Amino acid sequence: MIFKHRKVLYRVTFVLSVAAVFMLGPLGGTAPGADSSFDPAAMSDMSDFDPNNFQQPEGDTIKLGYLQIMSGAAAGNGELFWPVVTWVAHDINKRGGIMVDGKKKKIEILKGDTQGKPAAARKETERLCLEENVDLLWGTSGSHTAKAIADVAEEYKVPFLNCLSLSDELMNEKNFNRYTFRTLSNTTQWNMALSYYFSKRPETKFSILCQDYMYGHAMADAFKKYLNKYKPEAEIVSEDYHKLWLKDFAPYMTKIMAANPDILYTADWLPDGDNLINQARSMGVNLPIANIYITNPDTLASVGVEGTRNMIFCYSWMSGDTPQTKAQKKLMKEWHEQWKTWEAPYDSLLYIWPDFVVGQTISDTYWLFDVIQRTGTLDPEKIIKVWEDDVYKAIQGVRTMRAADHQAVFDMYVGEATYPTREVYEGAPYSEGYAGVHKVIKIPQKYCTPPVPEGLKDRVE
Amino acid sequence: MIARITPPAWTRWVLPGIAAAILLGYPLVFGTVYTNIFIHFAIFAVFAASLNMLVSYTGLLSFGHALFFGGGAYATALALENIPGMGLFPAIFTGGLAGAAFALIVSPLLNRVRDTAFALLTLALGQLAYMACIKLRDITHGEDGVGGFPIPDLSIPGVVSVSMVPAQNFYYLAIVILGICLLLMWFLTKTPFGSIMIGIRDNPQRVDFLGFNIPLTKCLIFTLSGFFAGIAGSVYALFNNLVTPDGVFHIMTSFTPIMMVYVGGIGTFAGPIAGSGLMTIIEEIATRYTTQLVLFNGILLVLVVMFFRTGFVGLYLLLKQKLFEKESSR
Amino acid sequence: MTGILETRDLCHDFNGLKVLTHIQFSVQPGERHAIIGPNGAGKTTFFNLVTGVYTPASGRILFKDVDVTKAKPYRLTRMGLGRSFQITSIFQRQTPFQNIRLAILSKNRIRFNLFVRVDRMNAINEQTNEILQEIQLADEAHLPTSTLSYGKQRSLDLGMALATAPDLLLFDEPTAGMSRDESHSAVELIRKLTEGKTMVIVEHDMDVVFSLADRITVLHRGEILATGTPYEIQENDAVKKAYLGESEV
Amino acid sequence: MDPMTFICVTQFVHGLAYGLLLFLVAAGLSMIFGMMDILNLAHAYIFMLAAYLGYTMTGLLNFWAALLLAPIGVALLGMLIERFMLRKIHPLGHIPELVLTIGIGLILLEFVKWIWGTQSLMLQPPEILSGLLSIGVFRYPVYRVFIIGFSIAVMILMGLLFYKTRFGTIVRAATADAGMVGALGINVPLVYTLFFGFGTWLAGLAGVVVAPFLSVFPGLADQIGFDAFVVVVLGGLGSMSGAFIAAILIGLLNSFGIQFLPTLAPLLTFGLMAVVLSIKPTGLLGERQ
Repeated sequence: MIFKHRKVLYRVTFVLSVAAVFMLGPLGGTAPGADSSFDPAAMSDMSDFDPNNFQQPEGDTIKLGYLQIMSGAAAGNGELFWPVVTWVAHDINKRGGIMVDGKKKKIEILKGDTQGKPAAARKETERLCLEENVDLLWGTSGSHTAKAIADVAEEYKVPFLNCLSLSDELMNEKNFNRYTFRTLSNTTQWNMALSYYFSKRPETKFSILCQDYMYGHAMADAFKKYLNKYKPEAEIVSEDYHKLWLKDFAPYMTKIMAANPDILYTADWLPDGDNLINQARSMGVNLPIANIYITNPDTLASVGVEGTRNMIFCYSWMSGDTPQTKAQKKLMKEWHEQWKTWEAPYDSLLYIWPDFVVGQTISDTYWLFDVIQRTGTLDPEKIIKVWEDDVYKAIQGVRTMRAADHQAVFDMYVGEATYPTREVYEGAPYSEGYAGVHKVIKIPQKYCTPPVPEGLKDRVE
Repeated sequence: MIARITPPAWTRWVLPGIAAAILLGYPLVFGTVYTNIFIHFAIFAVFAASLNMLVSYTGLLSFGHALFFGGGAYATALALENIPGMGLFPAIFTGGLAGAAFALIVSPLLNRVRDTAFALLTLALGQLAYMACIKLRDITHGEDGVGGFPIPDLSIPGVVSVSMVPAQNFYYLAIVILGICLLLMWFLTKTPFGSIMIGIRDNPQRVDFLGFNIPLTKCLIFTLSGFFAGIAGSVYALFNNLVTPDGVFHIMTSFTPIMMVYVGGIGTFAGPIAGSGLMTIIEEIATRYTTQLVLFNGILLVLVVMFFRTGFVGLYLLLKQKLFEKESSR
Repeated sequence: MTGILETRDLCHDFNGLKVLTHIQFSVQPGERHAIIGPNGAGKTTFFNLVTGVYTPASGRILFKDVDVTKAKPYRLTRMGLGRSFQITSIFQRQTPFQNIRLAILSKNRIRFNLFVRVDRMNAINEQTNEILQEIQLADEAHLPTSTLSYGKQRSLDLGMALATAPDLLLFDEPTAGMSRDESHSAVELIRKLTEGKTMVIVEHDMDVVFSLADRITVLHRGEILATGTPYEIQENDAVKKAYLGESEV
Repeated sequence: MDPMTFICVTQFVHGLAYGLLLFLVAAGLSMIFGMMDILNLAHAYIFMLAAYLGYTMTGLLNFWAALLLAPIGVALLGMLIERFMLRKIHPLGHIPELVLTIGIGLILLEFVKWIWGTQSLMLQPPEILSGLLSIGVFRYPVYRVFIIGFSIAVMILMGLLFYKTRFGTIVRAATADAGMVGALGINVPLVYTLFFGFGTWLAGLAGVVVAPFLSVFPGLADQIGFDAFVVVVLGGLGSMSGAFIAAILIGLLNSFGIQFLPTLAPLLTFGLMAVVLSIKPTGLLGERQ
């Protein structure tokens, strides 16, 4: 509904924008100060959505290139976000599409298999841009593959929504390009939020266990830096880096236990994160584990209530019993209802809620199309103009796209896992058999906004 | 005796001429995507041919050829990143030298083993390079790799300067460099040194008794093979403007040329080139229409080993022979 | 008196099992020397020590007055030692021409030439053809070696040893596994090819030994039993005992 | 007990448990290579298949049934591979074998993805094997104790099979001289097939034992496969006792490395391998070149 009324460029005049804010604000749409917002009321009836059977629209469409790892051992990445992009596309298509260049167009999704390798990512992106003429790019897991995609995006001037790679370097002076927008919290945001959170907690002794490569070290360094800033009295009692795909965590656990910390910090992703918590708990290490990626409900359910109790999660999107917006509640409930009808592979616990990364990417994808809607054209230069400095009231929280470095900034959330969680969604327990996030604290944007890289400060005045 | 009519000399140039014309016109006809696919094919053809020097001509199966390929790729990328004003050809040559240097360094160790032990030792060395590349974050930028380095123009001072960023321009550079590499490797097999290589493959003991220093000879073979693999890696680095451990040092980077050599036809010079072409086509079809690239590769390998041991080139020769026989029987 | 090849106190054992003990052996230039002895006497081990396949447990080997005790086979070959093998050792997948050419390359000290096509090296190819003529394989020069008869393959093995123009030739049972006729022509060939050359031959077949050698050493249980002219050896009691006596006991 | 002693004892047990687990994974690989001269690059994928089978069977029946049945399942698969593929190409030398087994591995990878999906699956040990065992001041996970005991039991079983049974005698004789054994009227190809089945059965055991220890996902083969090769190479190609020593060494080096040389720990295994291979290219106890 809200989309319908905005055929004209939003920010043509200040008056018009103020008028729109006042007109649509009460309808649950745009918050004061935001350029646009997600409208839960506009969401289509999703009862006919099936990620296994996405209906591609025909004719003249908006083409979105979905770039992910779809073959080989890491193909799970490509599978995980397919319901995300198709969900948003299905919703918008059911509403009739988006008015661009004077024509209502529906969203078509074209897959590109990055194989998790930069060379393949580059080739696939090139193919999508040149042969399929995609209008937008969406991706991807792995900062190095995201870099390859960003390069091609720049070359062929196709806007690229990077909602999955978090390396700070990806958007620094050297690697920045105008066509890439990052909506995922970067290394600094994440660790600022966690550090700020710990400054409000009594614990002072921390152990760090991260993966021994660039990402693990970058995360740990940022954590140490900001912990020192927000909580100078905190002490790092042990700091270790284990090799990727470690088999046996026991030696590290013995070491950590000897150091006797209050909190164990890890940035491990799968499968290391899963193995870390599982083996730690089986060895009787019951420390609170502050983490980023050990959020897979499958894993948590397998570790069980006792094991997951007092884990600490940090994300830019979090459900549990956070005070939630209407939009968030509606999305959570709607998705969960639909999930019950999905078939393999989407019937697994992994997809039970659109939480953490799933929620965040859904929200970011909606943002992308909201920007397109408001731009009213697929001209990349105009899209960039609208998106830069855009303030969007997303499904959860307000997100601002910094014009200088195309990094989205927003509030972060840190939550502690407890059990049982209060019933949030009528008739559907949020977590069953494991401790879900609870006691969620919002970390205001000002405490978790990274500085704009020096060289990019003057880019936009 | 009946005087044979010798065809005029120019006819010898018909086929190479047609081939050259196709190569020259290719990017104009097929556009950027297929141009880049061709460059990818050419890079791996040279990489596989450099491995073939060991597999088919010296009888050694290397499972760690990514060591040389990656060494070349990283050398070029790091040189361009850190040395201002580095020229195009010096950068590529640096890659080749790095590949050769890596090979020279490991050759004393490799010289001590043969056969399966050789395969496993090279596997371990390749894996060590992968780990070291991730571990030496300060130099290699870890898993993010070295990217965004300046691609120098192809310039002859005062005469011409061409940007190598457009796919078409890069295509011609790549084709020339990779073509020269293939020619050199082919020529190598025709030299006395090439005969000695084949001798080592078939009967090392006899070669020793003929007065050839096998360890030293193998050292040179490794070095040459490393050099060409390094050049391939170097062109790969320029082509992608990004080298990462997963891209160049990963174990699959070592397996891919083995598959190419085998699928194309082991024991022949054309094998790896045909293999690279075939596997590039399969990858293209598989990723375009399915997400089953790995399955396709697996099935291809099993089929080739079980039913077409001579590979693509062998199959071609067989067909040619069959056709020829039919003709002569008529 | 120094021979072209000399061994001094040469001993060898395999994991403690003594194979050769204190071998004092010497070949003079121009001599045609045969080593005979029953199976297990240590003849092949002796060859392998002399040609650098094994390094002796103790003792020294001198070739042209140079200590080559620890020298590798290729080094000995370069110094002028040629060897043929008991089990034919040739390049089966190549043509006889290519086989011999490799030896000719070595003779011409062409080891690391990466710059010239080998087919265009006319001098090399001519020399190769000469050798092929000599060993009577000119007609089969470009056929796959694996299709040749056993006798011809033996000739090729011999030809490769000859092609490096050695000063001393070692033949390890050159007629092993041959029929009577083949053996006869092989002996003729060897006689012709080694005219005026120094050679050491290990052989079972006494006819071959007596028709080729002018001096004979008898090895028995790792020791030298006797050395002398064929006539002396035939008359030697110890040798008789070793060969005949034992079978009677 | 002073803390350092406590830590050292604990790390020693960790190293032992991990080393024995590695041995269990590598045993079949080493054995098949030693007796049949086949380097089975699909070994790790067969191991992964068994882990998945173990996961499913534990859900359907229980862990013990899985431990019994899943290895038999993969052993049958192994025997089919040997009978209809490897046997045909064995005379052609090593390269086709290596290429073939890579191909089989890739197909198995896609197979498990097709059946079980791409997500990681996690299994808890059965009730009796979960929890902690207390001995004095030491508290140690029961499942890790089980891994130690089980691996040792398997090793003893293998020893008995090779040195006390007729099958073992035949296999050892066939390794020395297959032609001779064949001449004695023994069906050598059948012995090889059974033997290959036995090797894959061991991979199967390892797979089921690993399932409650590591999350089961399509990358499991890559995760553990390379370590198995390190064990085999380091121990000496084809030497069982070498593989055993190498596995324990790697396990201990791993846990003590993590404790005392943390920054180098991930490279220690390679360091050990480089040193051993430079001194003795055939590995610790290997003789075969």
